[in-house]
Amino acid sequence: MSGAGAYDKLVFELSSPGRVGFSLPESDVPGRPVTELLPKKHLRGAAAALPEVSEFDVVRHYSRLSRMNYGVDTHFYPLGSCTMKYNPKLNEDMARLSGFARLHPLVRDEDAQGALRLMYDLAAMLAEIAGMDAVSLQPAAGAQGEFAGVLMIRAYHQSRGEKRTKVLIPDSAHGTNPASTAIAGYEVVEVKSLPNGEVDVESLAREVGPDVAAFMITVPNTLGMFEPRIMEITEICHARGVQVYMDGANLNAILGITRPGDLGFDVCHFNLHKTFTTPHGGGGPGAGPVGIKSHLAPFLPTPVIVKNGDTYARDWKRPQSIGKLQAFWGNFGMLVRAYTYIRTMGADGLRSVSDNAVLNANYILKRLEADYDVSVPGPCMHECVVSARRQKKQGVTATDIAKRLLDLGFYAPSTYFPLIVEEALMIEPTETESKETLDAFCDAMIQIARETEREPALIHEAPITTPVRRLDQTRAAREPDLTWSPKT
Amino acid sequence: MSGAGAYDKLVFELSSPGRVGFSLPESDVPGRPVTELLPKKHLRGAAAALPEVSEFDVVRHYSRLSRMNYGVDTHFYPLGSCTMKYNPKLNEDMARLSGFARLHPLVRDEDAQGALRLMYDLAAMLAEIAGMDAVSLQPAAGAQGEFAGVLMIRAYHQSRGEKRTKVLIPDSAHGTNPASTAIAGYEVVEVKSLPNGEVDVESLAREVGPDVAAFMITVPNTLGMFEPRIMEITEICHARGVQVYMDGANLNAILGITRPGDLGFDVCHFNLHKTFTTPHGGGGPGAGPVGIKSHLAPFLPTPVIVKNGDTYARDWKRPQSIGKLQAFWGNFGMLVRAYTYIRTMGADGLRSVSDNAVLNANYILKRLEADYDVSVPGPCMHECVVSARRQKKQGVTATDIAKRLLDLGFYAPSTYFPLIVEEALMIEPTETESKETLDAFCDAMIQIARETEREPALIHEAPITTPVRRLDQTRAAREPDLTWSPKT
Amino acid sequence: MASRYIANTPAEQREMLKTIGAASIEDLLVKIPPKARLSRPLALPPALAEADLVRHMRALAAQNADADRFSCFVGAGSYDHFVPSPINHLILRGEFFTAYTPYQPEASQGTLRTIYEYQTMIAELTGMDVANASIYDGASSLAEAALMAHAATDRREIVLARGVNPLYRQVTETYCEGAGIRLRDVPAPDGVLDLDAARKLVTAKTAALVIQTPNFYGVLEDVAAAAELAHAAGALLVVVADPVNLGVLEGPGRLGADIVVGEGQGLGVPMSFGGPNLGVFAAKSALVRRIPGRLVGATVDRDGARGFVLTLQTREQHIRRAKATSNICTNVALCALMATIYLATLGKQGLQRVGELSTAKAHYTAEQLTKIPGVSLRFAQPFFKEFALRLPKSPTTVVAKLAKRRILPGVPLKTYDRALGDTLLVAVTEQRTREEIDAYAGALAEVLR
Amino acid sequence: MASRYIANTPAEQREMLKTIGAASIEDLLVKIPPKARLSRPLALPPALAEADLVRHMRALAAQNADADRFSCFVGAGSYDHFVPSPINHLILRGEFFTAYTPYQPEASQGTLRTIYEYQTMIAELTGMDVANASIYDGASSLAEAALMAHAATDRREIVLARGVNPLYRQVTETYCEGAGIRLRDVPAPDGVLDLDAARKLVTAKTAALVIQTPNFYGVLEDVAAAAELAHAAGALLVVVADPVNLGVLEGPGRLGADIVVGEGQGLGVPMSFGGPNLGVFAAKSALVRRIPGRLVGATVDRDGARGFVLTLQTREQHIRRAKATSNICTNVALCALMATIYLATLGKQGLQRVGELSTAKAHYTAEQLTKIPGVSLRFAQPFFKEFALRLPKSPTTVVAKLAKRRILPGVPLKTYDRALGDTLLVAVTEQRTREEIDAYAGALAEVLR
Ligand SMILES: Cc1ncc(COP(=O)(O)O)c(C=O)c1O
Ligand SMILES: Cc1ncc(COP(=O)(O)O)c(C=O)c1O
Repeated sequence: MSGAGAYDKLVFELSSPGRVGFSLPESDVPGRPVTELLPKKHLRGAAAALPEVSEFDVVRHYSRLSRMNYGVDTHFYPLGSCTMKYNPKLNEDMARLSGFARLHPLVRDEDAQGALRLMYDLAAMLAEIAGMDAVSLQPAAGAQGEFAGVLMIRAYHQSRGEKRTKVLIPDSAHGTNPASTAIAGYEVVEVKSLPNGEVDVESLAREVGPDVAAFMITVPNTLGMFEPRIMEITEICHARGVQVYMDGANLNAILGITRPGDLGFDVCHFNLHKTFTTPHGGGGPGAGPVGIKSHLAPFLPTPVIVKNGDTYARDWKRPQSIGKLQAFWGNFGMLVRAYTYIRTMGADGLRSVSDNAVLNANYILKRLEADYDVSVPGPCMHECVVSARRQKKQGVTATDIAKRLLDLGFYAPSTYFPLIVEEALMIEPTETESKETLDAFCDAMIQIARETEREPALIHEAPITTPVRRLDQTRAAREPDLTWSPKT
Repeated sequence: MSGAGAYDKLVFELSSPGRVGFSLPESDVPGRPVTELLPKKHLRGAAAALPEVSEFDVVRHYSRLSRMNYGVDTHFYPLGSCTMKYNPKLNEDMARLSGFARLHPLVRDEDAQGALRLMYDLAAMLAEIAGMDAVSLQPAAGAQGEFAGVLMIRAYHQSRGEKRTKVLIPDSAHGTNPASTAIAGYEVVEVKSLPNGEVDVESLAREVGPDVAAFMITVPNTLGMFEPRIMEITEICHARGVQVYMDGANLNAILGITRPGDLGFDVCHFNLHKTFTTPHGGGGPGAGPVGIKSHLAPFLPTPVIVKNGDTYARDWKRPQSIGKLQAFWGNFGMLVRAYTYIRTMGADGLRSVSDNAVLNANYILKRLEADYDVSVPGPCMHECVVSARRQKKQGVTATDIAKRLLDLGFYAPSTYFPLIVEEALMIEPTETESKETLDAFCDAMIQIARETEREPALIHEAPITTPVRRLDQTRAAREPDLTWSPKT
Repeated sequence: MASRYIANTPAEQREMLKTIGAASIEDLLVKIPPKARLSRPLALPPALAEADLVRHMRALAAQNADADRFSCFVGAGSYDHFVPSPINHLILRGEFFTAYTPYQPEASQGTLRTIYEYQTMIAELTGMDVANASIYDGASSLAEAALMAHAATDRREIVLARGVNPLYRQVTETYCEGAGIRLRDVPAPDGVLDLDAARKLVTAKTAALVIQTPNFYGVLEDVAAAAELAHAAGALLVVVADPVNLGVLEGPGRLGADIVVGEGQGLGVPMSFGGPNLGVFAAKSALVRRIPGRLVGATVDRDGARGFVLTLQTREQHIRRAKATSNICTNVALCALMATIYLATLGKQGLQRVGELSTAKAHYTAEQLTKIPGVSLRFAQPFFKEFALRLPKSPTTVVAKLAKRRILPGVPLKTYDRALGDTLLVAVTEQRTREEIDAYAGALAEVLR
Repeated sequence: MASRYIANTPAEQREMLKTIGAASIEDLLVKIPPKARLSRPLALPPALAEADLVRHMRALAAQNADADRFSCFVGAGSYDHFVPSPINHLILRGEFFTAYTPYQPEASQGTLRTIYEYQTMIAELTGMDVANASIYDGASSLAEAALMAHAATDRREIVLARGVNPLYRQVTETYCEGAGIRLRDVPAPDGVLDLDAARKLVTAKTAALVIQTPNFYGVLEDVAAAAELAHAAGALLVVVADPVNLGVLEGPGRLGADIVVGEGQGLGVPMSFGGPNLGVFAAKSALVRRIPGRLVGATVDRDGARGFVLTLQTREQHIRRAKATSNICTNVALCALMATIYLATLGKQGLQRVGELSTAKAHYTAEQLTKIPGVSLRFAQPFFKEFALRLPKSPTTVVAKLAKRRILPGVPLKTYDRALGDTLLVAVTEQRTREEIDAYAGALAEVLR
C-alpha cells in the first residue's frame, strides 16, 4: 500500500541524537548530583539507548501506527468468545476522574472511601448478576480469576481434609482453563464432548470420582450453546463432593436470564473486558472478578472489601485466604468502567443486552447456514460456530476466509476454536452491532463462499488492502527477532 | 479502495426509526407537558428528521469518517500560509479544565478572575511579541482581526475629522485583506507588486495620497520573503497620514527577530491557529487578536480586559469603541491554548521557533530549486513558493502535483496562491517537522518532477490511494447538492 | 534545553545549513534590515515545564465559578446544555482536529462529509433550504445576515426587534457601519415585538426585519406575523433562533423566515467563557449564491463514486476578494462537527426531550421563584427555557449574594436596558436538577428576606 | 426507554426473528431449562441517565485523597511519576483502544509494532536479551518468574530477600503453592540482603534467588554479589526492579540477573488505586522458550515487506493448554503501550532526568525530615527515591494527622514487618516540589511536637 498506509517505521528509526520529547522542570532543591549521592557500581555505565524524538514525532508515529490496526471503533470485530462490544466513551471519562485515576493504592481506608464503596457495590452487583454469594474483584483477567477460583476450591477441599487431585475439563474449553488449573497444582483430565458440543453427562457421572476436586465448564459452551442438562451436572458433581466451576467468559448470553449460582455453580469468574464493556486495549488490561458460594468465602483473596456501618474497609484478617493475586486490590480502573456500565444499564438494560446478543447471533447463524456447515443446529446463544469444512474441500481454509474478510472491511471471527470443530469460525456479534452491520458481514461471508467456487485466487491472495500481506509465521518462530537493533 | 477505506455512508443512511444514541434523565419536576405550556403555533408540526442511531453507530461512523482525512497528526501538511504545525496535546488538556471549559461568559468579573487574568496576560504577551501597545483578543479569526483593525483605523481618521476612502493592498495579498477592508466600508485599491513580490516603493509613494486611509501588507509577504524596505514604507505612509496594517498570518517567521510595532505598523493581527498552535480543526475555530499602537486604543472593541490593582475586569466604558465583533469576549478556548503554548516556550523557545521555521523552509527551497522554478531567489523566511511553470509546459499543473503528493503520503502545499506566481506551490514546513520528513517530502517532489517527464500518467491519474479520486467540481457548482435527502 | 516542540537538533541544523550553503541561521535573515531587528530577547515570563505549567493553569482555572462547581442559571446566549461523552472523544481524533479547511477534497472527505451532514441537519431544524458550514458565532451570523439582506435587497435599513439579544445588536451595528446600513429598533414593551410599531418601521427602505425567538427575554415571538409584515414591505425576515430549541419549536423557515441565524453552542459545544461558539446560518435557496462562508456540496469522482467538495466558492474572499459575500475564511468547523455529532447522538427523539425537559424545568423554576414574596415574572408571555424575573431587591446584589452559595442565579438586565433595572434573566436547561432549583428558590427567599 | 448501547429496535427485532423463523427472543432461549431461568428482574440499583451518573461518579471520586488534591509521598510499589500529556491522547485512539490481542496480524500491525518497540525498550533498560509483551503487574511477574525458575531448574525452592516487596512475596506464595514450591526468606537486618545468610539458604535445591533493587526500603542492593552467589549454587538470579529507575541505575542484566521483573506503572500509567499496572518481564535469551505470556517477533510478508506477528506461541495456553508456561491470556497491552509512548517521549535524556530529579528530591526530603528531633533514617544505606524513616510517634497516627493537611506522608511499615512499627516508608518522585516537601517537613515537625 502506498499513500496513507505506507508507513514502515519503528520509533527507534526516528531517533536523532539530542532531540527531546519531554519537558521536565529543573531541580528546585539543593543537593549533590546523583553520581555523588549513589555508589558508582549502581549507576548505568552507558545511558539507555532509548529513542530521541520530539513530542510531535511521538504523536505522529503512534497515530500512524494506530491506523494500521482494526478496532471495534472502526471495524466490525466478530471475534468469538471475546465479546467485542462497544466500549462506551463515558466509561473512559469516569475512569479518568482524578479521584480515581490519581489515587494511590496504599492510602488509608479513610482516604479512599469513594473507591472502596465503588468496589463494594460493584462486587455486590456482580454477585447478584451471577447469583453468587460473594465476589472478589482482585483477579486481573479471566485466567487469573480461574486460578483464584481453583485455588479456593483446593483450599476448601484441604480445609475438609480431602485429597482430591484432578480437575475435569471438557475438550471444548478455552486454553486458560487447563492452564490455570495445572498451575494451581491439579492434574487436568480432558473430558470428551458429545459431537454436538454438549457434555456427555453419563460418562461424566462415571468420571467424577473421589479424586476429582472440580468440574470446570463454560456456559454457554464454546460452541455458543446452552448446556441443557447443566443443573443435572452440577447436582451429580455435588453429590460426589466435586465443586463446579463456571467459566463466565460467555456471560453476555445470560444476563438476567439465568444465573450461574442458580445453576448450581460454586465458583464463576467474570471477564469485565467482555461482558462489562471495559476495552480490550490490544490485549489487555481486563479484569477477572471471581464469584463464589458462601462455603468458599473463607478462602477469598485478601484483602476483602467490607462494609462496617457506613464505612468501607479492606479486611486483611482472613487466615484461610488463598492470599494475594496482584500486589494491590484489582484492576481498579477497569472496575470503575464496569461499574459505570452496570449503573448505566440497570437490570432491564442488562437483560436486553443478552436478548439482543442472542438475537444477533441467531440471525447470523441463520443467514450463513446455507453456505457454511453448521456444527450444531440453532438456536444458539450469543455466538455461533460455523465450519469451513465444505470450503476446505475446495482448498479454502478458515484462515483463508479470515484473511479475505479483512479485505472486505471486517475483522475476522475466531478461527480453529473450539478445537472440537473442524475449520471452526466462531462468530460473536454482540448486542451493540446493528442489523445493517450484521447483514453486511453475512453478505461478505456468503460472497466468500461463492468466491471459493468461482474465484478462489481472491481468497488465497488476501489480504491485499492491509498494511502488510500474509506474514511468515514460521520464520518468526524459527529465527526469533524479538527486539530491534540498529543493524536490522 | 476496498477494505478499511471503503466507507461511503452518511449518518442519515445509518438511521433506523426508534433507535437512540442519547441518555437523558426523566423529568424530576412536576408540571404539564410542553404542548400545554406553550401555544401550539410555536411547536413543530413534525419532529425534525434527525438521524436515529445508537451511540456506537455515532462513534464508529465518525471514527471512520476521520480516517478519510489527512491531518497534521498523521501526515506532513506543508500548506503555505497556514502554519500547520504540531498542536500540542497539553493545550487540549488545559482548555478542558472545567474552570475554563464550563465557565459561562456572563458570570461577574469576580467569578472569572482566573479567566480574565489569563486574557489580560495573554494580551500583554502578544503585545510584547508584536511590539504593539495593546491587543484585543476578541476577533474570532484573522479575517475578523483585519476587519476590527480596519474599523479602528477608520474610527481614528473619523475622530480626526479626516475623510479617507481608500485602502491600498498589494496584489499578492490574501483574499481576506480586500474582503475585510471592503466590508469596513473602504474602497480597495490593488497595488501591483514588483516581479520579485516586493512592494514597488516608489510607485506606492505616489499612490498614498490624502484619500488613502491605510496600507495593508503581509510581512513576510505571501512569497515568504521579508519586505526589505518595510521601514521606509511605514515612514512614507505615516508622513502622509496613512495608517499601516500588518497581516500577521506569517508571524511564525519573525518571533523574537523583529516586531511589527518596531517596523512602524499601527495595527497587526495574529492568527493564534497558525503561530500559536491552536488546532485548525478542519477549518476553525481559530482566534485573530488584533494589536494596535496607543493612538488607536480608544477605538478597541468592547469590553477591554483591564487590571485594577490585583483584580481584573471587563471595561465597557469606551465611548469611541468600534463596538463588538462577537457576542462575548473572544474565542476563549483558543486563548487558553495559545497561552499554554507561550508559557511553554518562553522567549527563547519562540525565537527558536522562527529560527527553525526559516531554516526548514530554506532547506526545502534549496532541495527543490533544481527541479522547480523558484520565483524569488532565497533565502526565504518561513515558507517558500516554487512554480510548476516548467512542469506545466509538459502538461502537469500545480494541481496535478498536489494530487500526486496525496498518493505519496503527503498533504499538498497551497496551490495558486499567491496569485502573482504562475502555477504556485506555496510550501510551509514549520519548525515542528523533522529533517527526515522534509527530506521525504523533497524526495517526493523531485520524484514527481521526474515523473512529469517519464510517467506523467501516474500524475494525471492521481490520487488513487485516497477514499475518492479527483472530484467533479463543476458538477458540484452547477447542480448544487448541499443537503442530503432520502431520495439521493 | 531543547524544546519538545522543535525537531531540529544542532547537528541537523548544521547539516541543513550546509546543504543550503549558509553559515548560520542568521545568514538566512539577511533581508531584515539591521535596524528592524529586535536587539533583546522578548520580555516574556519564563518558560514553564509541563508539570509546573499544569499546576499554574489549574490554579487559574480554580478561580472561576464554573458550572461544575456552581449551579448555573445563566443564559442570555450561552447555555449549560448536556454534552454527551462521545463528542469530545471523536473531535479529538487527529485527522479531524489537525486538518485544515478541506481544500484538497480527496484527502479531506472526512471533514467534508461531516459538514454536509451538518448543513443538512441545520437546514432541517431551521426549516430552511440550505445552511452554510458555519460563521463565528450567533452574533456575527446575524451581522452577516444583515449584510446579505442589504446586498439582496439593495436597501439600507435593518429593523431590529428589541427582543433580539442586545449583544447581537451591538455586533450587527459594528458590521453595518461600513456599508452605511442603518439599524432601527422596534420596542417590545410587553416582552414581545410590538407589531404595530414594527409595521410603521418596516418600509420600502427596509432590507430586513430581524426578530429572535425565543427572544432575549425567553419569550416566544410570532414568526408568521413578522414574516407577513416584512414580506408585505418587500423586506426579508431574519430570525435568530437557538437550534437546540428546534427539537420542540417550529423551524422558523416554515413560518416564513428568509434567513435563520443563531448560536449553536447549545449543540454540544462547551460554554468556554463565551467562545468558540457556533454561528448557524441558513437561508432559502433563492439566496444561496449570496450566502457568506463555506458550502459543501455532493458530487462524484472520476470513477463515479460519491464525493464531497467545497462548492460555490466564487462567493468567497479567496476568489472574489473585495467583492466576496463575506470576509470570513477560518470559521468554526470543529464546533460544527461537535454539533453534528451532538445532533446525531441526540437524534430525533433526544433533541425533542432536551427541549421538553428544559421547558418543564424552566417553568417549574419560575413557579418556585415567583412564590417568593415580591418576585414575579416581568412579562406575562409564553416563555421557553428562559424568563425575566422582577425582583424586589437589586439583581446585582442578589447575584453577588447567591454566588457565595455557589449559585449563579442569572443575568441582571440593567446593563442591557435601563428600564429593566429590577429584572434578572434566568435560564434553566435540562441539566438543572430539582434539588438545584429548590436550593436556588430557598437561597433567593433567604436573601430577599 | 431504549438503550443507547443497543442497536436493535423492536421493528428490527421482529424482522430478524422472522428471518430466523422464531416468534420471539424467548424462543431462542429454549435450551435453558425453565427451572434454570431467573424468574424476576435482577435486583440492581436503577439505571442512571448519563448526567446523573456523572454526578454520582464525581461524588464518589471526591471522597478519595487523590494526588491532585493531596501531596503524595506514598510509594511501596506505586509511584506518582509525571505522565506526559500525549500518552492519554494516543492510547485513546480507537484502533488501539478497542482492538483485541493481535491474532490477525495483518489487521493488527499497529499493536504488534508497539509491542515490539516495548520489548526492545524493556530489554534495553533491564539489560536483558528479551522481554515479553507484559504480565498483569510486578507482583504476578515475580510469581511467574518463580514458576519459570522452577521449570528451568527443576528445583523447588525460591529464596527471597527480605527486601522484596512483601506484597510481591504474598503473590508469589499464592502462585507457588500449587507447584509445591517452597519460599525461603533471607533477612535484611540492615535494610539490605544479608549475604552470609543468603549464602546459607541458596543451595542445590534453590531454583532462584530473588532480590529487589532498590528494595522495598528504597535501598540499593548489590546485584553483582547476589548474582555470583546464586550462580555459584546453580540457581538463577531474579531481580525485581522498577524500570523507571533504570535511566540512572544499571540494568540488572548487566550485573548478572537471569530474569528481571518489575512494576512498570511508573512509566506513564496512572496509579488508579493500584491497577491496572504493568508487569515487566525480561530474561536472558536462553530462557526464551520458557517465557510466560506473549512475544512479538519481526518477520516478512509475502511480498518481503517487514511485518510483525505473535510468535513462539507454542509456549502459550491456547496451544499448549495444561502444559503452557503460564495461564496468562489477556495481559496489560494498553499499559505496555502507555509505557512505550512514555519511554519514547522521555527518551534517553528524559528518563535519566526523572531518575536524577527523584533521587535529588528524595535526598532533600530525607535531609529536611531528619532535621526534626527524633526523626532518623531507619537504615544507613544508599537509597534511591524512597527511604525508611524512624519516627518518635506512631507512624499510623502521623499519617492520620497529616492527611488532615492534605499530605500523604508515606506507608507505615508495621503491617509488613512488626519490627518496623516505628517506621514510615517515604517515596519522593520528581513530581514533588520543594514547596510540598518543605510543607511536609513543617507539618511533621508540628505533629511530632
Ligand atoms: C472461554 C474463555 N475462557 C477464559 C478466557 C480467558 O480470559 P482472559 O483472557 O481474561 O484471561 C477467555 C478469553 O479469551 C475465554 O474466551
Ligand atoms: C496571509 C493570510 N491572511 C489572512 C488570513 C485569514 O485568516 P483567518 O483564516 O484566520 O481568517 C489567512 C488565512 O489563511 C492568511 O493566510
